[in-house]
Amino acid sequence: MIANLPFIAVALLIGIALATILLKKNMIKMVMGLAMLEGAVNLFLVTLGYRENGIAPIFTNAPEGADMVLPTVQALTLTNIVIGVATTALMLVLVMVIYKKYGTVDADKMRRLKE
Amino acid sequence: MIGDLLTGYGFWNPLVWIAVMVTGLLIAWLIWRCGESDYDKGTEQTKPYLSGNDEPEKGAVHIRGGNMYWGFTHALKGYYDKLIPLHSGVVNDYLAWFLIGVIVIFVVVIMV
Amino acid sequence: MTIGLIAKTAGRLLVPFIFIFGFYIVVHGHLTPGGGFQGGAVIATGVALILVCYYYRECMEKFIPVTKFKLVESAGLLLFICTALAGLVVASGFLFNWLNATGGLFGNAVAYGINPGDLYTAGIIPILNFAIGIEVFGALSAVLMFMFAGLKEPTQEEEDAKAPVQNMHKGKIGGRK
Amino acid sequence: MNVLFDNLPALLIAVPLFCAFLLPIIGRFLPQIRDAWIICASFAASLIAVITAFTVYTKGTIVYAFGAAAGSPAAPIDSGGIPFRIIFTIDGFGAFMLLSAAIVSFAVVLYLVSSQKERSGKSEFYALYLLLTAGIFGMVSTGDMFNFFVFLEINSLAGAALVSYHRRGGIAAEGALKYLIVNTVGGLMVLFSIGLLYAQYNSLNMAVIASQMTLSTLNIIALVLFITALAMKAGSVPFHFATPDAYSVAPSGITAVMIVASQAGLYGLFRILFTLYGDTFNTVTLGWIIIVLGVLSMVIGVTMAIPQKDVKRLLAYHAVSQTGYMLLGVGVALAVLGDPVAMASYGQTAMEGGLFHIINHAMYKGLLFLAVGAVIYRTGVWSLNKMGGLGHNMKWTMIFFLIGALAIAGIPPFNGFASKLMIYESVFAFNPALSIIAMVVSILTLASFMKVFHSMFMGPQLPEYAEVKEVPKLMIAGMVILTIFVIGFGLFPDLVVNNLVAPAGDALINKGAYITAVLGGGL
Repeated sequence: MIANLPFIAVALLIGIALATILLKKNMIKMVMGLAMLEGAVNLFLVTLGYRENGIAPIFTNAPEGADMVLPTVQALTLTNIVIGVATTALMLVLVMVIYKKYGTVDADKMRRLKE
Repeated sequence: MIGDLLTGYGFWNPLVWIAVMVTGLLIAWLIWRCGESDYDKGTEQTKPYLSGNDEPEKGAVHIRGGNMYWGFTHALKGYYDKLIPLHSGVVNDYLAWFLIGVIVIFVVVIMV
Repeated sequence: MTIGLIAKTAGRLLVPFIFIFGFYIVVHGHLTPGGGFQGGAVIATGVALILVCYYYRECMEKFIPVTKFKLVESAGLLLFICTALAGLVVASGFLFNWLNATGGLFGNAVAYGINPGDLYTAGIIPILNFAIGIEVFGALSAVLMFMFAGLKEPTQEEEDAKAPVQNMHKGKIGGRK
Repeated sequence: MNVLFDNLPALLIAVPLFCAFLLPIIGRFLPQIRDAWIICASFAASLIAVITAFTVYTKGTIVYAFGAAAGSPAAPIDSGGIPFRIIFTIDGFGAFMLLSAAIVSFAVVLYLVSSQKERSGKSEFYALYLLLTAGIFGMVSTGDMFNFFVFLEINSLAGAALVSYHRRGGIAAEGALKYLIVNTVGGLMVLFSIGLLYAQYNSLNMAVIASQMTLSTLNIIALVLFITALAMKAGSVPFHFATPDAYSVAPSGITAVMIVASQAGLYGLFRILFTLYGDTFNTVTLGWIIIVLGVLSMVIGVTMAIPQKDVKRLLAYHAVSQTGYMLLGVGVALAVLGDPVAMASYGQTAMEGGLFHIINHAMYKGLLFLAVGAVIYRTGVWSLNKMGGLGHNMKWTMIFFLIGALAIAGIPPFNGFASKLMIYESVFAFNPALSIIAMVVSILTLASFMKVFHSMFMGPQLPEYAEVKEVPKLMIAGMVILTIFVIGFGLFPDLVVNNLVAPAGDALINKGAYITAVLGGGL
């Protein structure tokens, strides 16, 4: 049960994030929802690498025969964080441009492209 | 032979097709050549005849893009009235369609 | 209304420490948790601190203009890709660790067992960390500066014109919007 | 020299990246050589891609491990046989996609250099363009799941940034934001599924996962997320909504490359369906899901295109509609994957038709976008209601547009006809109703392009466009390259199908060959 807690947290986070993305009309809040979704996926990846009584996977700190947590997923998470920074920055800049031109960040009013 | 594309039922050869088309055009041109020319430039013949009315300005006779296929969209009005509002331009709706797609495909894969 | 003198001075004082901490994280990237991205992000927070303490206009005049950051970013990326391509030229493999355990630059062999770690190991990995650190520092700073450029802030003339009024109602005229 | 040939897959990514990173510095200190630099860079990238594809076609699948000497296997000797290295696996299908991306990206660069001459911020624009190219190349050649995700995100980010480059009163930013949000959610779902696969197989290597794939609930969830997210990237109905928004506001040359970028999503979809999952699942169900997506895309795409008034939006809906043909062809092949008799009699043809349509679509839709972009470049008008009589002044553009329009409508002897014929005939054997729908959609496409051609180029010369001139020579050159391929593929479809498309189809169908190429029979 206790080992499954992170996965429950991942499910909750994904649910909250999707609800934010689907229900919030404020674009800034939607970007927040996306960042939350990214966090949920990151948590999921890190949890996959957890091993019982594992130590941090640092070569010069490793005693003989000790279990390590998986470093691959941590690398994946780090990469995803970097990508997430770029995505979030670009989205915020686009929202800023739209706010300057349209005077609104509301998704319902941001629809000059439709049909 | 070069150009033979087998499609499972027969074949398609664009080179043969072009040869046939060129021959056909050549024959048509020969037949046209045999005719008698009665078209004289610079006479009344060349002017457009619109039931005796004056010819309108050049820019006014062009049919603009928005006027074409009016009948088609009008005939399918019920379909278009449902379809066009779906493309609402609201991002939340786009993502809602994504979620609906995930759920529907998941149900289909599980059920079948 | 500008940011007060105390905040400005404190910001200026803190920035070198933030830079040094970020640099530490970059340098020790191959030994301890951290690395290029994290260190570069820490250094960029120093830039963010300056941006918060001063106006964007002042930053452009007194510190580095934003175009320089773009060059910094480009330089970091070039260092990365050149190191990777050097592996191809020297040892016939893209991103090949051709400096590892050769005795050259960062070329000491890694010792087995528990040890505090030697900074001068791991071949091209510290170089790549440096490259990423430079790149992230430049890119994040440029992003922050462009975002601050979009803020509405008073020009120098408005500032001067408002100055006498400001003295009359101290702290009542709105801050930055 | 040998070093270069040994490291072709690495250069595929390294050269565009290196040139892109050097661009801001060149733009700052030597702005006069920037245009020459970008043309050379794009030519080098395309040349490497073509050489790589040629090597794959002649010598078989390339497996390239990063961070090791060239030619090393995916599994290091001291790893106990676990292939943890990041690898590129380029087989027939990847080489096929590389070819199409290489041709389009080089033709578009010639066009862009001329059409962007008066614009500002060119260094970053071209740097992003090269990044987008690198993203496409990476997506179609990687053999590692996580690498695929990274290139997918590079693709989406660079694409969105390029879409928003010319602001046009904010609507470009709006289109880019929608495109980016939708693609970010899709990308995160792909990463989530990759996590699900990694949790079970402890590997990110596609071949390892493919060799151990079983029918478990987690795999089904991952598969569903993969299908929806990558179909969204490819712009299939009902996930297509952001596609027309982004395509209609992007600079015209960029839209032509965005077509290839979305097809890289299609590549991922087919790769995952055939190679990763293959016959593990009930392929009939999966095939029908793809077929239904394809038919919906065809019908809704073309019916939405007919009433459009913005010419680029109209073309964007046609892109959605044409994606449907590819999904239909490959979906039929997937549905009969488990039936060798049906596979031999029509499944193979359906697969080849669908794949042939991918490269054809990249060529003629790229050509159409470039021609329409040329008209917009000279007139500054997007609405079909305001255009007319441009054929008098822009004869070359008119000819190129006509060729593209005939090709997309499936009129012989252009390339669209060849691939559509293969799809019609093979799908007719599978299910006649689907084939008839495909033909009706083709007729509607022709009708829609009649409208565009008439309202743009036909009619008397309008007074407001009396001063309009033909576009510069470099823009024409970009269109000429694509036209050569449209006509060439149309005239010699058998050579293309036998030499380029058939190996791609075989690579998809033959899952075992992919696994053997990477793992060498081990594991």
